[in-house]
Amino acid sequence: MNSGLPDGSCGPDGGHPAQESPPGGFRPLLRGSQRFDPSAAHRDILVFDDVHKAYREDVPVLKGLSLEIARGEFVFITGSSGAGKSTLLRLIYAAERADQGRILFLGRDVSRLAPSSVPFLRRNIGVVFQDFKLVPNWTVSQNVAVSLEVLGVAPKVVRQRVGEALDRVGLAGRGRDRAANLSGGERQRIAIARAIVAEPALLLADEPTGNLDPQLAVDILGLFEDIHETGVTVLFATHDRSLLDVRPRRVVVLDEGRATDIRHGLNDDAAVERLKVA
Amino acid sequence: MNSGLPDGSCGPDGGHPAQESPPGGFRPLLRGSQRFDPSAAHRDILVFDDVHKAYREDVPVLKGLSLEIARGEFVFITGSSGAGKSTLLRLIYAAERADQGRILFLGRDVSRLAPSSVPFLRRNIGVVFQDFKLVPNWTVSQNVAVSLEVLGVAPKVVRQRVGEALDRVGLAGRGRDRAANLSGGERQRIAIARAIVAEPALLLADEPTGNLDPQLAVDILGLFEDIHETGVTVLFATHDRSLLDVRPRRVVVLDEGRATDIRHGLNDDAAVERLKVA
Amino acid sequence: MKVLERAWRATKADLRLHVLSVFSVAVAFVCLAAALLVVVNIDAVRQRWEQSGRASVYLRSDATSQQVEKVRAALSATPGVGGVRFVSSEEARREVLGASNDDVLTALPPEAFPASLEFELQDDAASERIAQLSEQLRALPYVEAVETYEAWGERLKSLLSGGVSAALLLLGVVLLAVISVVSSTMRMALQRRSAEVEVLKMVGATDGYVRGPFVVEGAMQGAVGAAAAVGILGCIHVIIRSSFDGALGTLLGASPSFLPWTACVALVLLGAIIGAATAAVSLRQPLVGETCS
Amino acid sequence: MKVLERAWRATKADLRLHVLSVFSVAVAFVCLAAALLVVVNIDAVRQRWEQSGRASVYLRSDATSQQVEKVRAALSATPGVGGVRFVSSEEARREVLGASNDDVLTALPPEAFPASLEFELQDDAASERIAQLSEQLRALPYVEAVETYEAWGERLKSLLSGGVSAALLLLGVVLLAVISVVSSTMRMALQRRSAEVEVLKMVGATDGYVRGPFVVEGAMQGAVGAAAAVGILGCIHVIIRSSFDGALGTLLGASPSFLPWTACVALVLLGAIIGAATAAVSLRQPLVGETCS
Ligand SMILES: Nc1ncnc2c1ncn2[C@@H]1O[C@H](COP(=O)(O)OP(=O)(O)OP(=O)(O)O)[C@@H](O)[C@H]1O
Ligand SMILES: Nc1ncnc2c1ncn2[C@@H]1O[C@H](COP(=O)(O)OP(=O)(O)OP(=O)(O)O)[C@@H](O)[C@H]1O
Ligand SMILES: [Mg+2]
Ligand SMILES: [Mg+2]
Repeated sequence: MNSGLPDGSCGPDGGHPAQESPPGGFRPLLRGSQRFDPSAAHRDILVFDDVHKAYREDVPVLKGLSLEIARGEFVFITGSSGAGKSTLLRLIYAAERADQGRILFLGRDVSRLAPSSVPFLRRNIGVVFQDFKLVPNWTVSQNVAVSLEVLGVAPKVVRQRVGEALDRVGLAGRGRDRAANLSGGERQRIAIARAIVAEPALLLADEPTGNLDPQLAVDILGLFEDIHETGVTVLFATHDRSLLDVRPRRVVVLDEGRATDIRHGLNDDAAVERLKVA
Repeated sequence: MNSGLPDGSCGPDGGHPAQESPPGGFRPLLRGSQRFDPSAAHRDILVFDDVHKAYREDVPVLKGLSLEIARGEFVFITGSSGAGKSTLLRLIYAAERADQGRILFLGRDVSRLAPSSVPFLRRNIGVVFQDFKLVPNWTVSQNVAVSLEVLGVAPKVVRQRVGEALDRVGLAGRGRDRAANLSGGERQRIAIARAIVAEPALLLADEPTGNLDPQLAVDILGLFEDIHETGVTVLFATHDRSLLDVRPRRVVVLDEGRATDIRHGLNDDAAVERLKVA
Repeated sequence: MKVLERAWRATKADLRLHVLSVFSVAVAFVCLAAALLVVVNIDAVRQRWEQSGRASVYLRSDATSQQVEKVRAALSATPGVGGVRFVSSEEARREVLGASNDDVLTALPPEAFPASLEFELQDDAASERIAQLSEQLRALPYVEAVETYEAWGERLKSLLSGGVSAALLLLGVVLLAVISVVSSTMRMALQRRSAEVEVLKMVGATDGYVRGPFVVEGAMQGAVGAAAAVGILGCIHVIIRSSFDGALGTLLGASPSFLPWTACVALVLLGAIIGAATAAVSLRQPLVGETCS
Repeated sequence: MKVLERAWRATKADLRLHVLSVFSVAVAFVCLAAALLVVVNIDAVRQRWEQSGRASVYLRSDATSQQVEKVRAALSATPGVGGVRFVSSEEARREVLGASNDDVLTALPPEAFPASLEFELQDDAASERIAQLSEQLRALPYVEAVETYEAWGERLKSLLSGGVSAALLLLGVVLLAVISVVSSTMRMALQRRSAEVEVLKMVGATDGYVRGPFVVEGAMQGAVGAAAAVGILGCIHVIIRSSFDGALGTLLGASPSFLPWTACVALVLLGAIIGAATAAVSLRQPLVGETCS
C-alpha cells in the first residue's frame, strides 16, 4: 500500500478522530486520504486471494476462497451454519491466521502482520461479534467506551460520543445498567454501538440482528446503511433472508469453503436456488 | 396438584426416565400419569395469573400478565426486543420471582416454591437459553450430558442418549470438540440438545434459531414439532416471522407488559397489524 | 465416588489457585505446629527436672573426703532425702560434655565442673527442709553452692504455661487464617466456575450436588496444607537437631523430640474438617439465589 | 495516571485474590526479614566483643588484695595489654544483673560473680601472648580462670557467616516464592478478567495497554506484601523485646535492635520490583495469540 502514496497523505480529515500509529505499526490509508488519490476510491479495500483455513487437518473450512471487496461497498455474507462466515471475518481482524493464501487489507497482508501491528489494524475495523463479547460486569457505557479509550480519546469526548452511539441503537438512558442485566436484543445493540462508536474504515457485522425483532432488525440495517453512506465499507454476515430482500445489495454466499458472488441481491434466480439448497 | 391424584399414580411410563423426587421436593404429575386421569390431559399445565414483574421499580416489564397454556400445546411467544419474553420464561423455571400474581406449573405456584424444591421443578423443564449458557471449556458431549448426570442416570445410558440428541440436532461426530470451538449456530444446537436430552415435560425455547440459517431453522422447528408430538408442551419465544408462518400455531404477543393471544398463527389480520407496530 | 472424581477434575483445572491456597494454609499450620513443638519440648524438660526431684550440693575442689563424708551423713539423716551419691569433678565433666566436641566447652577449666553430692527429694516437705538446710550447708567452708532446682522448675512451669497459652492463641489465629484462606479460595473457585455452576443449577442439580466437589476440595486443601506444615516442620526439626545437637542437648538435658504422630494426624484431620466446613458455609449464600451470567 | 486508576479498579474488584496473594508474599518476606534481623543482631554483638578486645582474669574469692596487685602488675608489664581494671565481686554482680528483677538471677550466690581483673588487648599479638600467659596465670592458686573471649569471638563469627549465608539462601527462596505467588495471582487475575482482556484486544488495545494494570498490580502486591512483612516483624520484635528484655539483654550484652530503615525501604522496593517484573513476564505468553472466549 505504501508504494502508491507518500506517507504524508495519511492525514486525518475533519470528521474522524486522529488515529495515530507509532512507527512500525499498521498504517492504513484512512478514508480521508482518498481526496488525494481519486483512483484509491475504486481500489479494493479487501482482497482474499486463494485463502485456505482448517481448524483440524481433516476438516477444512475455507478451501481456496477468493473475494474482492471495493472501498465503500456494502456486502452481505451468507451461508449455512458452520459454513465459515465467522471464520472469514476473524481472518480479517487477525483473530485467526490463514493457512495459505493472502488477505490484503488496504494492500497489506494481514496474515503476515507482526503481532505488535495487530492492534493498529484492529483500530481501523469495527466488529459486531456473533457472541457479542461484552464484559458482563461493566456498565453499558463502559462496554461501548472501551473502543475509544484504547485510542486515548479524551474522557469528555468519549462520554459525548458514547451517548450518541447508544442513542443510535435505541439504548439511550440505559448507559448506567450492567450489561449482564440487559435482554438479548439489547446486548446485541450494545455490541453494535461499540463497533460504530470509533467510526472505523471497515465495519464487520457477524449476525448482528439474530436477537432482534423484525422491525428493529430493519432499523439496525438502516443504521448500517447510514454509516455506509459516509463511505464506510460494510461486511454483514447474516442468515436473515428477509434482510437480504430489503435492499438489493451484493450478496456473497459461502459454500463448500468457497465464496460465490451474487451481485444485486437475490434477483438472480439461480442464486436463490443455491441459497435454498445450502 | 396433589389433591386430585393419589401419589401412587406418578409412576414413570416406559418411554421416560424415572425422575425421582425426594420427600418434600417438587412432585409434578409426569406425562405418564395422564392415563390414570383423562381430565388431566385437558388441564392447564401452566397458568399465569395477573403476574407483575419489575427489575427496577420505575420500569415494570410485566404488568398484570395472564396466560393459560394447556398440556401438550405448542405456543409461539413473540414481541419486540425488551418486551419481556425471556423474563416470562425465567419466571417459569424460577430463575426470577414474580413481584405479584401466581404462576402455576401443574397446579403448583412456582413463585412460592421453597429454594430446595426448585431443582426438582427444573428437572421437569428443558430450557434453550437465549445466551446458550454452555460451559466453554467442556466438550460438546459434557455440555449435553450434564442434564442427565444431575438426575443420576447411569453413564452408559447417558452416553447413548447424548449421542442420539447430538444426532438429532445435526452435531453427530462433534461430541469431543470443546464447546468454545464451535460456530454460533453449532453452539445453539448444543443448547437445544441439552434441553431435549432428558425428555422433559415442558420445553422452553428462547430464540433457539437466532443463529441458524433458514433451512436449519425450519429443521430445528421440525425437531421441536416431533418432540411436541410425543406429548411435550412447548413454549417457543422467537422473533423469526417466517417460522410463525411455517405452521399455524397459537401465537402469544407480549406487548406493554401483557400477553395478547392470536390462535392459529398469523391468519388474524388485526394481529398481524399489531405485530408490525410492535 | 462421583463427587471425588468431579472434585479431582476441578482441582486439576484450578491447580494454581489450589496450590496458592494450600501454601497459605500450610503457613498457618506451621505456626501452630511450631508452637505445639515448643510446648512438647518444654514439657519434656520440665518432666525430667520434676521427676528426678533432685538436688545437689556442690563442693569446693579442696574439700577432703572426710568433709564430703560428713555432709553425706548429714543429708542421709534428713527425712525425705534419699539416694545420696558422690559425683566427682571428672564425672561431672564427662556428664556435661558427653560426646560433644565443642571447643569452647572442652576448653573449660576443671573448676567449671565442681564435685558434688547429688541426692533425691522424696516429697515437697523435703525440699523445704533442704531450703533451710542449705543455709547451714553453704556456711561450711568446703561447700561451694546448694542447688535445689526449685527456682528452675518454677521457671520452666511458667514458661510452659506461657507456651500452652501461646499455642492456644495460635490455634485461634490459625483457625481464623485457615477459614479465611479456604473461604476466599472457594469463593474464587466458585466465581471461576460460575458458568459451570449456573448450568448445573439450571438443569436441576440440587445444592448438595453443586456444592459437593467444593466441600471435598476444601477438605483436601486443609488436609494437604496441614500435612505440608507437619512435613516442613519435620525438615526444620531434623536440620536444627543435626546442626545444634550438642549445644541444645546440653541446654535441655535431652535432644529435642518431634510431635507425637497422634498430634500430626490430629493436625491433618483438623485441617480437613476446618476446610470442609468452611467450604460448605462459604458457598451457602450465593447458591440460594440465581447466579448471573 | 490512567493505568493506576485502571489497576486500582481491578484490584478492588479482585480484592480477595489480591489479599491472599499479599498474604503469601508477606510470609515469604517475613522469613527473609527475620533472617536479616538475626544477622544484624549477631553482627552487633560480635562487634561489641571484637571492638572491646577485652580479656578477664577471674580471681578466687579468697584472693588477697596483694595477690591481686601482683597479677595486675604482671599484666600491665605485658606488651600490648592496657587499661587493666579491677572489678570486684559486687561490681560484677551489679553489671550482670543490671536492673533485672529476675528471681533466679538474683538468687545466685556471690560465688557466681567472682572478682576479676579486666584488661584490653591492643593487638592480635597481645592476645597470643595472653594465651601463653594464661597457663601461668591459671597455675596461681588465687586465679580461678582466664577468659580471653577468643573462642567466643570465633564462634560468633562462624554463627554470623552462617546467618549471612542463611539470609542469602532465604533471599533466593523468597525470590522464587514471590515470583511464583505473583505470577500465579496474575495468571488467575488474567483468567478472571479474560472477557475484559479479550474485548480490549479486539478493539485494538496494545499489549502494553492491556498489561499495564497487571504490572501495577504485581508491583503493588510485592510492595504491600514486603511492607506487611516488615510491619509484622516489627510487632514481633517489640513484643519479644518487652517480654524478654532482661534475659536477652544479659545474653547479648545489648537489647536487640531492629532492621535499619534503609533495609526496610530496600525490602519494599525489592518486593515492588520483583512483583512488577513477574507480572510483566508471566503475562507475555498468552497475549500474543488470541484468547478464547
Ligand atoms: N476455534 C475453532 N476450533 C475448531 N473448530 C472451529 C473453531 N472455530 C470454528 N470452528 C469450526 O469451523 C466451522 C466454521 O465455523 P464458523 O464459526 O466460521 O461458522 P459460521 O459460518 O459462522 O456458522 P454460524 O452461522 O453457525 O455462526 C464450524 O464447523 C466450526 O465448528
Ligand atoms: N436482571 C435484570 N436486571 C435489570 N433489568 C433487566 C434484567 N433482565 C432483563 N431486564 C430488562 O427487562 C426488560 C425485558 O427483558 P427480557 O430479557 O425479558 O426481554 P426480551 O423480550 O427477552 O428481549 P429480547 O428479544 O431482546 O431478548 C429489558 O428491558 C431488560 O433490559
Ligand atoms: Mg458464525
Ligand atoms: Mg430475550
